[in-house]
Amino acid sequence: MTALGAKPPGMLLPDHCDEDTHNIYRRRFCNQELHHNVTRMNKKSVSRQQEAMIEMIKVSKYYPVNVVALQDVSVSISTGELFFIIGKSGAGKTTLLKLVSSMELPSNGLIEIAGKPTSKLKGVKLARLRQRIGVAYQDFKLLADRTAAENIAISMEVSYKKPQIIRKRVRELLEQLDLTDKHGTITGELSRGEQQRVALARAIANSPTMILVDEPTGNLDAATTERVMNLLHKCNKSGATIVIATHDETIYKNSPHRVMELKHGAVHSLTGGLLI
Amino acid sequence: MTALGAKPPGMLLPDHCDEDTHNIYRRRFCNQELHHNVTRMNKKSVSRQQEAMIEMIKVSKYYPVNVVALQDVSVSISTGELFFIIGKSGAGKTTLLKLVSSMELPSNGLIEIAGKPTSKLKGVKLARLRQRIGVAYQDFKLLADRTAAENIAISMEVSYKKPQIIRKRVRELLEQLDLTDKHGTITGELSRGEQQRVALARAIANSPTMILVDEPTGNLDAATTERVMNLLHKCNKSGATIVIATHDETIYKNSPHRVMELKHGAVHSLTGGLLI
Amino acid sequence: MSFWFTVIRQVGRNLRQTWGSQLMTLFTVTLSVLIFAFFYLIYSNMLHFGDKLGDDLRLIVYLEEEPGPELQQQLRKKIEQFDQVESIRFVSRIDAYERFAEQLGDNRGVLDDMPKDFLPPSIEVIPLKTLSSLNQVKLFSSYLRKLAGATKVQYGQEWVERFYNFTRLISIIVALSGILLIMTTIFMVAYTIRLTILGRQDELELLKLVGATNNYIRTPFFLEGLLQGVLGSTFGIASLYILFQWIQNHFSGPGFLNMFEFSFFSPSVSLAIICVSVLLCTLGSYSTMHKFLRI
Amino acid sequence: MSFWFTVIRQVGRNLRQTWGSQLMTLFTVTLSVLIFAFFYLIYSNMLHFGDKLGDDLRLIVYLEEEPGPELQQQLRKKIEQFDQVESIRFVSRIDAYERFAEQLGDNRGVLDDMPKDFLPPSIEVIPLKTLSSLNQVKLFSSYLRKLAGATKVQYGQEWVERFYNFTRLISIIVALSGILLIMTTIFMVAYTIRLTILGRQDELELLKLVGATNNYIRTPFFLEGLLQGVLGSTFGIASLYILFQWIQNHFSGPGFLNMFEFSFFSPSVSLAIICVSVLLCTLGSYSTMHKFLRI
Ligand SMILES: Nc1ncnc2c1ncn2[C@@H]1O[C@H](COP(=O)(O)OP(=O)(O)OP(=O)(O)O)[C@@H](O)[C@H]1O
Ligand SMILES: Nc1ncnc2c1ncn2[C@@H]1O[C@H](COP(=O)(O)OP(=O)(O)OP(=O)(O)O)[C@@H](O)[C@H]1O
Ligand SMILES: [Mg+2]
Ligand SMILES: [Mg+2]
Repeated sequence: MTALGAKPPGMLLPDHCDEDTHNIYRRRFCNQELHHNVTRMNKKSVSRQQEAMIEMIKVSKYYPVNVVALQDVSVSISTGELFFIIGKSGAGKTTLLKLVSSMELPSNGLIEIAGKPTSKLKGVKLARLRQRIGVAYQDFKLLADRTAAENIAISMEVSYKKPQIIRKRVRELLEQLDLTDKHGTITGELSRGEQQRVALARAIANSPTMILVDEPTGNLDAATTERVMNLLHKCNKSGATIVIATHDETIYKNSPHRVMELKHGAVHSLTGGLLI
Repeated sequence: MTALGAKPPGMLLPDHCDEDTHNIYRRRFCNQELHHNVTRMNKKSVSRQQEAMIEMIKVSKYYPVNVVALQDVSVSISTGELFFIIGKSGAGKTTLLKLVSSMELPSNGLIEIAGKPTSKLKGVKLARLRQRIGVAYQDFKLLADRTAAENIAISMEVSYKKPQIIRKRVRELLEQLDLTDKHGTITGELSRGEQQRVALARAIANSPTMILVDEPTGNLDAATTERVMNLLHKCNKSGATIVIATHDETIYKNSPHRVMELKHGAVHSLTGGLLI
Repeated sequence: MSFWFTVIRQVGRNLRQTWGSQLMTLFTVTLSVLIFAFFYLIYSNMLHFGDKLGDDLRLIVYLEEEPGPELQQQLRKKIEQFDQVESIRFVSRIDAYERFAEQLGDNRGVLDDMPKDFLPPSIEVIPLKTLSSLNQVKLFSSYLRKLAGATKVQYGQEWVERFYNFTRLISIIVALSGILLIMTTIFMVAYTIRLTILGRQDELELLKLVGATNNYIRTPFFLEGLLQGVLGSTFGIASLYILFQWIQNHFSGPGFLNMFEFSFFSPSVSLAIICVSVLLCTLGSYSTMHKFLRI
Repeated sequence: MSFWFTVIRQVGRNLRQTWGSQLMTLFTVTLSVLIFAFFYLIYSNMLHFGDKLGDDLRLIVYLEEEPGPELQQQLRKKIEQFDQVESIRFVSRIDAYERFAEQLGDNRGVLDDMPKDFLPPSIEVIPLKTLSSLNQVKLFSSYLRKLAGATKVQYGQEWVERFYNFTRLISIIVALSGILLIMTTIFMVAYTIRLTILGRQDELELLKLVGATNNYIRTPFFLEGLLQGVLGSTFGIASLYILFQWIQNHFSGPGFLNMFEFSFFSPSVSLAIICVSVLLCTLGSYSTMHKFLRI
């Protein structure tokens, strides 16, 4: 995996992702790079020279009455990286993703997304950031009384995409996830695995620069899992940074990407990363 | 696995299941055996001589507007059997379990539980039947504002178990599922995998004679999966009939139990069953 | 026994866990009972007003000639033919003169030289208090006018008319407000109960799925409805009573409330109101839940 | 532009998908406006009643001696010292005699032999219509009693007292009902809006999570509140008007409503009511949502 700047300019982007993802990405973040380059000098993980998309420094998260969900987690995830988080049930994977998507604030420590500390974001700026992060939640958070298509469209509507573009993209995604015949079914009537795919489709629909997926294959069989992973790899190839929290060995075992194992909220190991 | 009558009388039951499960089972169903023996003669699957706990004959389920969830499924599951249902996402696994637990009625065909057709059950009789079936739903159906302990207790309260017995059993189950410290946490604040285990605990808490589990390990890592499967095996050994719908190869690949594969709502294959 | 034990524990738990919406329902019931009882109180007291206002109503029939005892008997009969009356009094010329003299007071001297029969004789008819509509009074008056020898019928037309119209207006207002309020109230209680149950539909559904019998599910709701009915209506009646006392203390200026003697419900009526609202609450929550349980 | 396009599509979709609860809110708003306007209408018309009832109020001050022009001037001044009055008329002995004769009608012949000055002279005072409380009338009367030469003050005490008490009672009733109802109404609207938003909390939360700006989330609610306010209050006022017309047609018996001339709100007052309720609705839904959005 190469950093953004090093990408061959003529490279054909896969048709499932908007052609301009890359450019949008550059436009959005380039003004922050300067600041980032300066501040990064003082940080622990200075070894890697790429742009860090997610930078966590000694992040802890405590929940009321003695629950330590995360403890002193430091990690830096590069732009365009595909990153796996694994760990036992209750290890803190979901909590970490929640912090990164700024659904929750850390109790301690610093989180920077594309060089900007998230704790200071508010209002419109926070909304803009979230538009560029696609999240597939572990409990899906689908609107049970809307159709699959409407659920997927939501993430595009909030950034005022044109209806015909939305319609086209929704149909594309449904086809790629083998859900073509569920276009107009309300999600409350879908099978669990179908719901999971709709949630994933919503996460990547808006061609976000960062995609967080929490247990994307928990309800899927081997064949469908592969389909989903292919889609995620495609997005990754077109420039999106992807973080996957999972317990499914098959999807990370033989991959060339970094895998971080959490244990009781702390980083237990950080392995892989052959290509970087 | 042996049929109930053949069980060695002195065999020690595992301490996590009520000692009298076996006896309760016999008391409850023996009066139906006669009727069952007579009617069974006319059925398709007469080959096996054990008591069939679940008998499905040409069962179909259609949902409004052209959804065929199940099509002509016939299967007979013996008392005390451990039975796997596999299949692609959307194949109809959950639908089958819903029909067996009489959450929904079949569009066509006959379903008998312990020799009694479910379609005719109503009111108190239906409630009694459900008390003897433990179901772990794929979407858990936990009450998010109650504690884990309260959620597990519900299935015992409906059959008027004594509070001290309930308390003891809940603590036992939580311990076996590695959730001891989550006893008083409301389930809305648990991690997804923890919720899944609470749902499972609720299903088996009342020592039901039949346990239906839908994707019990979708959110669990390998170690926890083993823990869960051990618990289910123990329940099975003490006499409960267990049906597991899953996509997780690891839990059924090397097992000696029967595995039914569904494809587009129809039975695709039925393999295994070495011990029977 | 273990059924009731479980059910009561359930009720206790529900009250603890959903006290917010329980309190809301209680408040709604209280308000509704208060509103209903308030209008009922006004209505039942308005009947008294009618009496009071009718108290002084007397029709005076002026006659050409003073009737003899026989004629008096005849007239009396004729009058009573129209309707039962409270009393009939014949006022002779002399009586009328005396009254007039009395009214003149100090100036009665001026009458000294006058013949004592210059004023006409009359009959004073005091109708029954049931004669409460203006039309009836008018009918009665025109009936009296047609009696043999009657020259004129007087009953302070203007004031009486005004009073009756006023009472009538008030009853329309009370009736309309009452209807509006009772509509609102029914709507509110129904909606609140519906929402309370809707908010716990997940729980109800789960209970069904784990094999709870219908009684197991319904009895707690039934008891909660009962409790809410009892508390709500008691609070409602109690606060109305306090309001009533406050008004009586605060507004009983000289001769004001003595005149329109306001009275609170008798204990038995209060009890009846409480019983009815308890019944309604219980039935309401029971039937709503019944509907929602047919999943 | 694309913002408004999206927002309006959103509103349309919401209305289609949640028309049940939308209708409920609309009904609540309509009922509330109806109730409020109803009581306001009664209240504003009650002021007229007061006028009408006071119309015939006149205090008659009987005097010992007929006052000369100078004394008349003095008396007039003294009376006006107490309060502005509508009119003051001096009735001489002769005037009083003529009136009395007129009242006797056919029987006036009996007065032929009498001296024309046997009746006392008097002053007729018609107070301003603003003099509306019984106490004020009483005060005025006792003030008049103390004028030099006054022997007695009459004003049909009994009837006036009764009337004033009655009006007072009615105003208490109207005020109390009004307060009760407005409480109920506010409670209802707030509760309904709260519940409507609560029922869509999942959606709101999701919208936040996928990066909708606050305006994107709030504007549809704002517009819905606006729409509901406009429709609800218009319906409310309209149904009150229909009710009003119905009453007028149905109850305008001879001289009934001519007397208490009921009038509906002027268009500008109607408009003001509509505006205020639109404002309240919009603010209400906006602020409720504001509260819920702080997740
Ligand atoms: N209530 C419903 N209304 C309409 N269609 C339904 C309903 N429930 C299920 N279906 C459809 O029936 C088919 C079978 O669903 P089912 O839930 O049984 O699948 P499944 O095998 O459990 O899949 P998964 O592994 O994803 O849970 C699916 O295509 C689903 O969309
Ligand atoms: N809102 C909360 N309040 C209290 N405790 C919480 C809350 N959310 C999570 N926790 C606790 O924090 C710990 C980590 O939770 P987290 O959801 O991150 O686990 P996870 O790694 O995602 O597990 P799983 O694989 O089961 O999803 C768990 O023990 C959980 O019970
Ligand atoms: Mg998780
Ligand atoms: Mg399923």
